[in-house]
Amino acid sequence: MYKAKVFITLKKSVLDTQGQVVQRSLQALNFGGVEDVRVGKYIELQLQAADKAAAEQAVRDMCERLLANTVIEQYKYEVSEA
Amino acid sequence: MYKAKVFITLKKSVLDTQGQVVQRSLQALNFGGVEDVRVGKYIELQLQAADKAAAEQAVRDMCERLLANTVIEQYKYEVSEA
Amino acid sequence: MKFGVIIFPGSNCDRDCYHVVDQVMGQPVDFIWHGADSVDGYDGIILPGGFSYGDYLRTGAIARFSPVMGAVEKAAAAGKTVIGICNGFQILTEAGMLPGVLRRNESLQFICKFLHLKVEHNESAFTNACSPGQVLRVPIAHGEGNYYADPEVLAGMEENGQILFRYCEADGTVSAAANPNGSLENIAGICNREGNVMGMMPHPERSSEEILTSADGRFVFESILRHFKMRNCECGAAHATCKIKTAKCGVR
Amino acid sequence: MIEPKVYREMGLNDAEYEQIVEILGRHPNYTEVGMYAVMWSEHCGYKYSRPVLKLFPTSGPRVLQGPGENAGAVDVGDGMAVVMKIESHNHPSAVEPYQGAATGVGGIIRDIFTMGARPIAGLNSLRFGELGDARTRYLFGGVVSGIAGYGNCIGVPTVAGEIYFDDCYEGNPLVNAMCLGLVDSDKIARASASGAGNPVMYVGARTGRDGIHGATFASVELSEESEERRSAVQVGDPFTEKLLVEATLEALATGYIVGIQDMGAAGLTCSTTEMAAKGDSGMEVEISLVPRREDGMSAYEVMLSESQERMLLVAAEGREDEVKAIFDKWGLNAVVIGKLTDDGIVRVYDNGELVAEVPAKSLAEDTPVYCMDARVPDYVEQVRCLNKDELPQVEDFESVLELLLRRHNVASKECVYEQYDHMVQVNTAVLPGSDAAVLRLKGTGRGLAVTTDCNSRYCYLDPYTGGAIAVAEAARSVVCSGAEPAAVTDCLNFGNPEKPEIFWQFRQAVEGISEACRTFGVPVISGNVSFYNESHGTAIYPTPVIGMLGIMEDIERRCTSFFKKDGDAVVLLGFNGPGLDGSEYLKAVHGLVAGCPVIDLDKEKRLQACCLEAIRSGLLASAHDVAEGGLAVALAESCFNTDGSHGVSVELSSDGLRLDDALFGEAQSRILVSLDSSKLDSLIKLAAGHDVPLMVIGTVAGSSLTVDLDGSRVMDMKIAKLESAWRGAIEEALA
Ligand SMILES: Nc1ncnc2c1ncn2[C@@H]1O[C@H](COP(=O)(O)OP(=O)(O)O)[C@@H](O)[C@H]1O
Ligand SMILES: [Mg+2]
Repeated sequence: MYKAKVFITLKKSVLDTQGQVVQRSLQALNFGGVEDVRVGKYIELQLQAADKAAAEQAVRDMCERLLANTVIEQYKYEVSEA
Repeated sequence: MYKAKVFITLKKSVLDTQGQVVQRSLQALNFGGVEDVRVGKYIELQLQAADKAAAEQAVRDMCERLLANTVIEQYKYEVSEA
Repeated sequence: MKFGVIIFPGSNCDRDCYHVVDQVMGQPVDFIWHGADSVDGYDGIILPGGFSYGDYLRTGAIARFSPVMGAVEKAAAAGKTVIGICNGFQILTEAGMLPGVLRRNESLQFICKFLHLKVEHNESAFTNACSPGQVLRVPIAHGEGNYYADPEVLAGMEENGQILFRYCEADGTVSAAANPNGSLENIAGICNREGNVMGMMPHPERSSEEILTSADGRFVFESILRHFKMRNCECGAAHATCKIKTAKCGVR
Repeated sequence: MIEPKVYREMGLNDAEYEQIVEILGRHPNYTEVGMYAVMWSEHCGYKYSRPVLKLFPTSGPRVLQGPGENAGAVDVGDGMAVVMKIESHNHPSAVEPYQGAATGVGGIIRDIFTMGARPIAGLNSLRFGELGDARTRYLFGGVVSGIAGYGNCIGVPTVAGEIYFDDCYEGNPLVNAMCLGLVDSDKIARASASGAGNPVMYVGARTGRDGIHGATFASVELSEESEERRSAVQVGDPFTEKLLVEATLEALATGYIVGIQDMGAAGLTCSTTEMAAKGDSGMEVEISLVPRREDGMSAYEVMLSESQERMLLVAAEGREDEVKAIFDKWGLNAVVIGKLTDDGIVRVYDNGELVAEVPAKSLAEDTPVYCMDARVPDYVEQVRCLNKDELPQVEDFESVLELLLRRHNVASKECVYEQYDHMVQVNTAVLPGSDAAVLRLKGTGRGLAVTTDCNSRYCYLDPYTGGAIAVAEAARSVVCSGAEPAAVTDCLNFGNPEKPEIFWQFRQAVEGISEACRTFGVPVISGNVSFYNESHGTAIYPTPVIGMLGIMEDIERRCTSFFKKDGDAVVLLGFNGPGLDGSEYLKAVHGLVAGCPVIDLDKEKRLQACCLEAIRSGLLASAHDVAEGGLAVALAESCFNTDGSHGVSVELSSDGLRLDDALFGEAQSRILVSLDSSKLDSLIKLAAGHDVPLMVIGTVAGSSLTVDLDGSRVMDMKIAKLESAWRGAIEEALA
């Protein structure tokens, strides 16, 4: 059994409106030193796989096919034994 | 300058329909081994702080006050020097 | 012209589209369940608005894997007319049947209101009943209608006449002030290269009867019907050529 | 035997506990006490309000279902019925505004489709503190997006509502959600279960620990402690509910469903005992069969959980598979968890072990009922004396008008309703922004008008009159759109009824509402009571919100509040009089909440009859209820037409009133109308026939608002400037 953590963010070239709004709100709350906020998705999943490499391959496939829209999003993931 | 990664998920006791829908969809796409999907938010930010402890404190405050809705969400974070 | 309106779990404009095709346009229409594996026998397929699969993950991301979508792709390849409205548009972009993506509105809020659309050209299957540059009054109702496509993709779309509608002011001026959601180039509706698959965020079905404030949305449905009639017309003679090169359609 | 500390914490008193022991002939176990505690809470059992609610007139020729079911129903012709109800979700929204408001919408929609009706429109009535306060802005934003998030997704248009701001709501905002549905009159489903042996089915979302004690939570005052009872917060999932709507309506259409009840407050406890009680039945359920999403839940937790998007239904014996197949198709759980019996007892088993055994009626019907003391609050005498002669006269009426238009209670709510999908289902013939929303009834040529109304400041000054005015104003809004008032649903928001002063307010308001409903011939068909709206021991203003339905015979004759064309005559229809009492002007300019609002219901009735006839005979181009801000504000609002603004010039005479009263007073029973001047004679004749006074006060013209009062010009303002003040005020406050 493996546990995967997937991080999906907008590509750097795409404007992250939500991140900007969060940044402004944080500043308004007196968190002065905050710069460059980016808001994305965090997906945790458990999966069965033959080995770690297979698990990683599966997670990559999931990202490409469903979890991320690669026109505007990029993804990273971490897989560990669970 | 510090870099923080914040992971926000629904509390275990709160229904994560989004996670369930994604799980079913992955299964339908023949990712058979997938169990228990949870979908949350991932926030990356840069911040100025006196030291790492101060940065961590600031991030915790941000989570409590704005980033997470602690009535139904829980958060984790990682702070590193950037 | 026989229409099919697809019901995805969470669709909520399915009945509205059905109503307009049936009651306003007087055409035969059926609902098609998302689990169906065929759309044979339909000349026009409508992917209605709503929140398919609760808009989870991304709008349209999950619905696009519905069994019926394979059949819709085949129908599109065979030249059948496919119309995605609002969530339907989002599904079509996720499925790769239309270029680009629809991102969250710049305001991060859902917006429901009447606004104006400029018809870019009337040489498509979806606008041929309009006059060139006509301004339509049609409502939007979405949280994620902020159109984006990579620059090269966009350039190709412009070139091919694939941009059909842009948000504009009442007098037809396409301005930043008239852009409700941050859409690139004020884009509100587009079609594919072949000219038979269309997606638009505004709701023509909500503005096809006078009693609903505006009947301008009817121009879209009338165009579709007119195109269908032309294409199936025996005479074949005096048809003007379509700007979308590969399509066989023509307007008398 | 249960420790007093335990049952008291659940909200039962010693006498109530004794009563339970007597009913059962033994001590209840923990699960049973929990079940009694929720069912006997005010929220479910109406133990304080029930005797008072009897005052409402509830019958009429159109009424198909009065109070007592999930929602009321009225005949709207052509074999169709409209089902409607309003409900509060105040306390959950104070703790978690987004989810609180969202689940409020989800809950009221369930009440509607449980009746077999397709939900066709949502409304909401909201009250907050002033937007200057940061937490209020947070609550406001959360509530509005919660309503939008749920309503938009499920595809029920949110077509109307109201929003008020006052300090009295700062610690205890009000979130009242209303829903209407449409059903064939002979297909109304009911929450009554009969036929021993019929299977009991659980359908919809799985059960978790959320919302345990939601009902009792609604029956206590908000305090820091209650903020900690956060497990009471339920989380809504509109996607599941959308599937549930479709599956339920499909299942009901088979005719295989005998009875159906949503699981709202008090979850399984409420649905099992109420359905059994209504059908004179008993019921046996095995709760280990209940689909769950958390491990290790006790019987107590399963029975009390308020997880959302669930229903309980009783199918005809042998038809459970057909019913299940429909829910399967929509991807929803549907499980037989028990069956009906004929002994009137609800028995709950957990893995075969009997964990509760209670007579259904003892929980659902034989709730303890209390006749509470009522006492006139001390403040009343004080606030009612308003010595108008001591009020300083203002000089600059122009700035007063602009100030009033900017007041958040008066300003445009466009930035809110644009976040709500108000057009889905293609029926909205008059969009939000006019007095009442108008929906067409497809295929009939007729329409419905809907609105909610309540001026709680009037209710604070005089709950009786305030209650009556709320009904009058709702009816007036409906009439201004061209419809005839047909039915009321009410949401009674008050403080702690155990305080005699609050109970007095409550009873007075109900009496006032009842009298007005009787006068207008409009029955109350459903409603909801929300008590304990207090924070730090201070109650909100009494806020009995009236939701009203009107029926329009010819939808082509619908009317909006906006001036339509230059040259039209502007007429004030109705009864002028003093109206500074409780007015927005008095509060905004003089900082006072004082006086005695008055209404003459007979005059009001004549006015409404006259206006309705004028609209039906096609005389009027516009009609607008004169309310907060008085005539001056009504004039300005009528100018702000989204299809293109108009100007107006009027000449008024003060007729013995103070000048500020003539402009900004809120005397009741007045409607501002405009019409083609060629029709003026007919209107004058018609008004005379109804014995309703009328004043021709001016003309629609130009791009300014000009007012001459007693011969001298007191206002000359550009519409564009006024309109942007009015449209932008709330957004500015939020920025
Ligand atoms: N203020 C009221 N006016 C009229 N009817 C009311 C009022 N309060 C409650 N009712 C009626 O009492 C019944 C029970 O209401 P409620 O407990 O709110 O229902 P639910 O179980 O759906 O939450 C309903 O039929 C409702 O219409
Ligand atoms: Mg109910």
